Amino acid sequence: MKRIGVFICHCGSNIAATVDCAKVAEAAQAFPGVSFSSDYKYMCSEPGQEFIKDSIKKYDLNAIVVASCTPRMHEHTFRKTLANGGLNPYMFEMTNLREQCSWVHSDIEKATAKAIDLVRMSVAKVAKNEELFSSTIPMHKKALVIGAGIAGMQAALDIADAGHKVVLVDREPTIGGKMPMLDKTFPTMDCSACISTPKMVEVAQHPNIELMAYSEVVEINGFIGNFDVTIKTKAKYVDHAKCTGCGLCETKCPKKVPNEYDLGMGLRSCIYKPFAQAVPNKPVIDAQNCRKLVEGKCGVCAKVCPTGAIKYDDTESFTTDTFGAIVMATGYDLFKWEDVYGEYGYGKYPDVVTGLHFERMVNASGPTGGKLKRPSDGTTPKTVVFIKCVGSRDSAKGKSYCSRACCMYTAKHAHQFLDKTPDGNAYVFYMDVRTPGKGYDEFYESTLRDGAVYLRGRVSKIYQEGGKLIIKGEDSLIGKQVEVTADMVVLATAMVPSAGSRQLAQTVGFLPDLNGWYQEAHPKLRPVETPTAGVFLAGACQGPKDIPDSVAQAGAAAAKVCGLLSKSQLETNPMTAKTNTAICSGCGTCIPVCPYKAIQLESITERDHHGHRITRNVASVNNGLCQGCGACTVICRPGAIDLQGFKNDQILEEVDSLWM
Amino acid sequence: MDVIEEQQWEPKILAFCCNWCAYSGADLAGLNRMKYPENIRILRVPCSARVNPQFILRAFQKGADGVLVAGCHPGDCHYATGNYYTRRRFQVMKRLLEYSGIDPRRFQAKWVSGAEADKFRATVTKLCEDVKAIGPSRKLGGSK
Amino acid sequence: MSDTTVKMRDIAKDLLDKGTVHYIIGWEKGRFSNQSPPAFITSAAHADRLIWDEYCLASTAKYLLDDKFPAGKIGIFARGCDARAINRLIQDGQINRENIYIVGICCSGMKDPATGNTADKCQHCTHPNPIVYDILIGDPVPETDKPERFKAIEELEKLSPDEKHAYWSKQFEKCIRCYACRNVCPACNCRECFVDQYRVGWQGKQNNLAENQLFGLTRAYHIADRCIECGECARACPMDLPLMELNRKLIKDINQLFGPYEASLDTETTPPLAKYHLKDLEEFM
Amino acid sequence: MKTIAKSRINEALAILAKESKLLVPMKVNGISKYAPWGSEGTIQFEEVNTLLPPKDTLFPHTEKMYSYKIANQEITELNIHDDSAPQILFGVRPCDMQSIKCMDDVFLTKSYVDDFYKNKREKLITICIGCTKTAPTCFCDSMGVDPSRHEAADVQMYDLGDSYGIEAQTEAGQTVVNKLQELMEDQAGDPTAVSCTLKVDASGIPAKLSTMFEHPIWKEISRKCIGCGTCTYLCPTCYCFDMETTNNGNEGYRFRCWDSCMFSEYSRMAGGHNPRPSKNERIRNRFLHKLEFFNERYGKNLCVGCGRCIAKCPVNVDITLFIDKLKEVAADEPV
Repeated sequence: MKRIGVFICHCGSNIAATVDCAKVAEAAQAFPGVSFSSDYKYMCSEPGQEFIKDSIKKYDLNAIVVASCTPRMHEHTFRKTLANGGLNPYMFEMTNLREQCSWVHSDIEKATAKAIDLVRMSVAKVAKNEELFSSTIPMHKKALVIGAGIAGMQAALDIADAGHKVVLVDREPTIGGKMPMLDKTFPTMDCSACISTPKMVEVAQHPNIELMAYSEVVEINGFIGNFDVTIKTKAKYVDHAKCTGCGLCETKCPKKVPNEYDLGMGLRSCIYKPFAQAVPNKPVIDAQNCRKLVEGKCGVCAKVCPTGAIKYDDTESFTTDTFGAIVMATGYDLFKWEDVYGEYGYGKYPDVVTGLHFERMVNASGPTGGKLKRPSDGTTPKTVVFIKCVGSRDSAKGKSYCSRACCMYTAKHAHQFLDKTPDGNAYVFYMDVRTPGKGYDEFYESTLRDGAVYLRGRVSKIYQEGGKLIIKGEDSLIGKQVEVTADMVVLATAMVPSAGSRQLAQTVGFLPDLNGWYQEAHPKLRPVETPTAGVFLAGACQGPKDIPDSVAQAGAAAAKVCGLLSKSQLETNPMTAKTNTAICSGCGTCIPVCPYKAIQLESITERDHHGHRITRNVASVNNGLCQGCGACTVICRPGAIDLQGFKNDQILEEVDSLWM
Repeated sequence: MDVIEEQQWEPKILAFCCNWCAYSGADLAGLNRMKYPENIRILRVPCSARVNPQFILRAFQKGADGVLVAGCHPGDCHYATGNYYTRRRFQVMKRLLEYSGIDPRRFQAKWVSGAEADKFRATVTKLCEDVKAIGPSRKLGGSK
Repeated sequence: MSDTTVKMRDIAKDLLDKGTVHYIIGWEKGRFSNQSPPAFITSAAHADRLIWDEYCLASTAKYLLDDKFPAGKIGIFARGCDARAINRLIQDGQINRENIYIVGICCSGMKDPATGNTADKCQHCTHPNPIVYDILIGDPVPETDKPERFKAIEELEKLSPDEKHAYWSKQFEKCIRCYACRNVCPACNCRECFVDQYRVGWQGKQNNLAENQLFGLTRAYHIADRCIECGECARACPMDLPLMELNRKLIKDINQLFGPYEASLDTETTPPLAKYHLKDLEEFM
Repeated sequence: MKTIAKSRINEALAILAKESKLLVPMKVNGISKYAPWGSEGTIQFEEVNTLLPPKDTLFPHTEKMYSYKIANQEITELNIHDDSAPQILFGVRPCDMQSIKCMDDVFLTKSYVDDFYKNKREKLITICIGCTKTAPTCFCDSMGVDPSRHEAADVQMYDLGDSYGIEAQTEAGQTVVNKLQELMEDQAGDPTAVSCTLKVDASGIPAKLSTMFEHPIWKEISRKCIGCGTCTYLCPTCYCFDMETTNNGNEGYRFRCWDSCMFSEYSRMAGGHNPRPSKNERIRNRFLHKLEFFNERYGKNLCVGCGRCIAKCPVNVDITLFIDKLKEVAADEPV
């Protein structure tokens, strides 16, 4: 039997000016189950809390309702008061008389009547409250970082530096991601590889980091503190334990194929490292093209390898490990403009390239040795047109969002081009110039001073004529059609989530947003968390970002991970879903509804009414994963799965109490 | 209900508000001292997906004059996907209520973010006005 | 005796003789000529009790719930509606496909025992041929989408709120809460129905319009995206409540709101209320 | 015999309705039942028995028993509910008249008197009409009921073609008949004897059943039962009920309402144990109650042969087929 205490707070005059608190307390005295009811000036004050604790003893109360401000403010305070007063902190309900009654109404009589109703609801609910207890889950002090671009590397280094073990996984043969492909970074124009490759080495050499290149996460089970992860390492056909990275095999390999790292503009052998400073600095064999693996002939690399590291019978391998936290750092890809932009030629003009092609061309270690050459004939372009927002801010053909980095890298490209080509002409077609960032606008201004011509308008057509590209567009500032004859066109293509990131999100157990970017738990207050506890975001996987932002977010994610890993165990929120196995029929309808993959079918063995042993399935909720949203409770027709703290009978009582 | 009673009648409207958006939107309306009718009774739930359509049926059975379900905007759900289910459930439920003779204006589901104090105020004010215009609820299975 | 009856008996004998199944669920004659209730044949010697005629109205599938952990395979004669009911039970995790042997029967519809006209439940059948079976009797009957099955619902939708209220009040006043609708329904396969949970208090036990209607609407909502339109609920109702007018309303709306969907044509498709699409329609939010 | 011309029956009903609530067989809203005379619907004097039995006149589906008020956690008011008022049940069929006799046994005899029932029963006048035709499902004469009359009725009526023969059988009945004096004529008339087409041999069944509690026949006949309450709720004699409280803050009331032994929830105890866990036990209980237990306690069958359950069972569970089958099997012989 419940003995409920009701405490009506005046909150000075905040509540008392509009609600007759004494009258509410008097009305509450008559509610079923109420043993004690009183009003008080400030419930949250020290004496107010003492009053509750004293009343618990004096009137032998076992459930408490405090009617004061919003529970979002003081629910926690009063739960602690109950605990200090010897009650289970969950034998508590709070009525919001301030934000949702006194402050929004002015008629005292009506506000008081409403206050009485609201208190009645809380009393009706608390009468059905049950004691709830937190449990603890162990924390595996090891982090997994998926994706080893600049964000993933930074996060891994920060976590590792804090003294925690990290496994860093990347699906490419080398870590580093896209940053080492770039030539210079804006606005400082320092060499991109010069600042990213040392990080790669640092990662490789860090005692707390285990690097798993050429590997992919294939399965994740479990929950915060306890993620069981299966990682597949692809077949390399080279025993990296034996390989010294001497590179002899690469030079002797008879077959050359386009090099992905140079976007197909250069060639590589079939046993290869993506680029010279790759980490690990050891080759893998491209099984699709290797003659030995495809046709069974050749075997040159094995013959020349001084250490016998070539292993044609290598297979993919799987490792499993348990992690306390996961950082997603899967980065971005470039929008496939060739599929939709017919006005730019659907990719059929070789001299229409993307910004990344441009980066490789102007890079001294790139396919052209740093010389800008037209892909069509190798001549040096004199006039280059840059087009921004190709796929960005174009909801008709591309994406509705802004890709954030393009304004700056286009300015950088124009600057680089003009720097390398003193008599060159650079035209930039743009919609807006967005340069919010330290030193960014100054950089853009300097590009203008370099002579880049910015034309505000979209390009409507590109076509080829006599080895030249004709670019037709509009200069919307003067309201005239413009036509530029150029040698080369560079497109600032939109960033899109990297291939496979949606599937990976599903493996982890959360859903990306409409554009496929990983959704942060809250856009303002939890920008590096995901809806899945213990999984964090770093870099462009969350949305388009430049390098400084990616690095900053990686650091933030690492801080969150370190915070988690510094604990040896986690206390769970007891207000989670719970199955009544007597009622659960194991239909599993709740399973797909759970955003946290917290529900699984579990088989139980019991005796049926006739005494026969039967084994049947019931839904089982993982308290570590469940966040207490209650979506499952509604899909469950018989209410076999219910949300503690917001149970069906509690809510029904609240509803009923309004019409007594 | 006789004429005098009907004149004095004040509707009672139940609003299920999700803790993270609509409930905090209502709190913000309070912080801003916005005024709205006293007829609203807010019931806090963690997520709009916790609101079982049976609760709505129950409220109408007991005599609710109006019911509101308010949660985060799609895409903003604290629990990532809850309100997508809410959206499906209550579109179906609203049509069923209408089909069984409950004036559809009596039931609303709205997205109200934690920042949209004014949308909260406007929503409940409008619902209250609508319900007042329709008159006292005919309980589910009952008479007016 | 119809060809189908002969084949049914032969197949049943064969299955029971060979021990493929340890019993088989079909139909037999009742006391009156317009009754062909379900029958459970446990040995080949009794197979000749089986009958196929125009009064085999009752569903066979729901009986599978009585024997969720069978000692051997259960044989079952299944028409289109029974086959969908079987899928329903499989998808809801209640029975195991491996435990049943389905003898499909292509069905051209049953008669109402009282009037001799086509039974209501068969009039709007969209899947007379079983969609899942191990062996099939008869030639497939032509199938159509029967969009006219929503006609009655459209007519009701046109009524004013007061008229709708009056219509449904008149219906639910009759309800005696015998729960025949629930007990014949293959989508009602909970271990414990919400109406029986007095401690939670979903549903009052009084027989009055409010409680009856609460029950009717809740049940309709519970099976909203899982109803296979077998029409058993309306057939079983001793008070002739037009229950399919509730179920079809929900089916119609779900189809309209979330795209065409017919429940239990397979056992994998997630029912529409257990999933969502980011770009779902928002009628009023 | 005293008679009233069928053409003047409405005048008779008008007289009866003056002082009492008058219930007559009618089809209301598509359902035939006993409804207050004057309700919207069609009167059905010429038909067989109604779909809904008259049992709710004495034993309502939901019946408020007492209401209470609480203040300061104590009961301050307790009101026993009594809404009994004079009622006339007109045109009740012999089978249903027999069911009232059965319910009288339950609620008024063997040292237990149920006041709620008693108050209503004492104010009830029964006017029975003999059947002149039967439905295919009627088998009352196999259960010891004479389809043409019932001796327990206050007034017995006979359908004589153009008129109704009327005989008062009790004092209360005589008072009612007296009120109709001016409408009555004296006329020679012989009530037609009628006999049910459906026959079962119920002789010796109670004794045989008493040895058959563990007989495999139960499993066989119960298999097709779907466990709904149709048979019990349409049955004129099923009198099981549940008691519940409806709380509304500081006031509430206790009510009883029909319950069905066919529901699995019916026999489930607190804690989950169910002594009748499957339909096998539940069907057995129902049939044994109808044909054995009630006989042992009250000396008559609790089945009156009205045939409603046979007509409406969604899967044709048929008590007459069961009785036939019972004849075929030996008490200790497995089927």
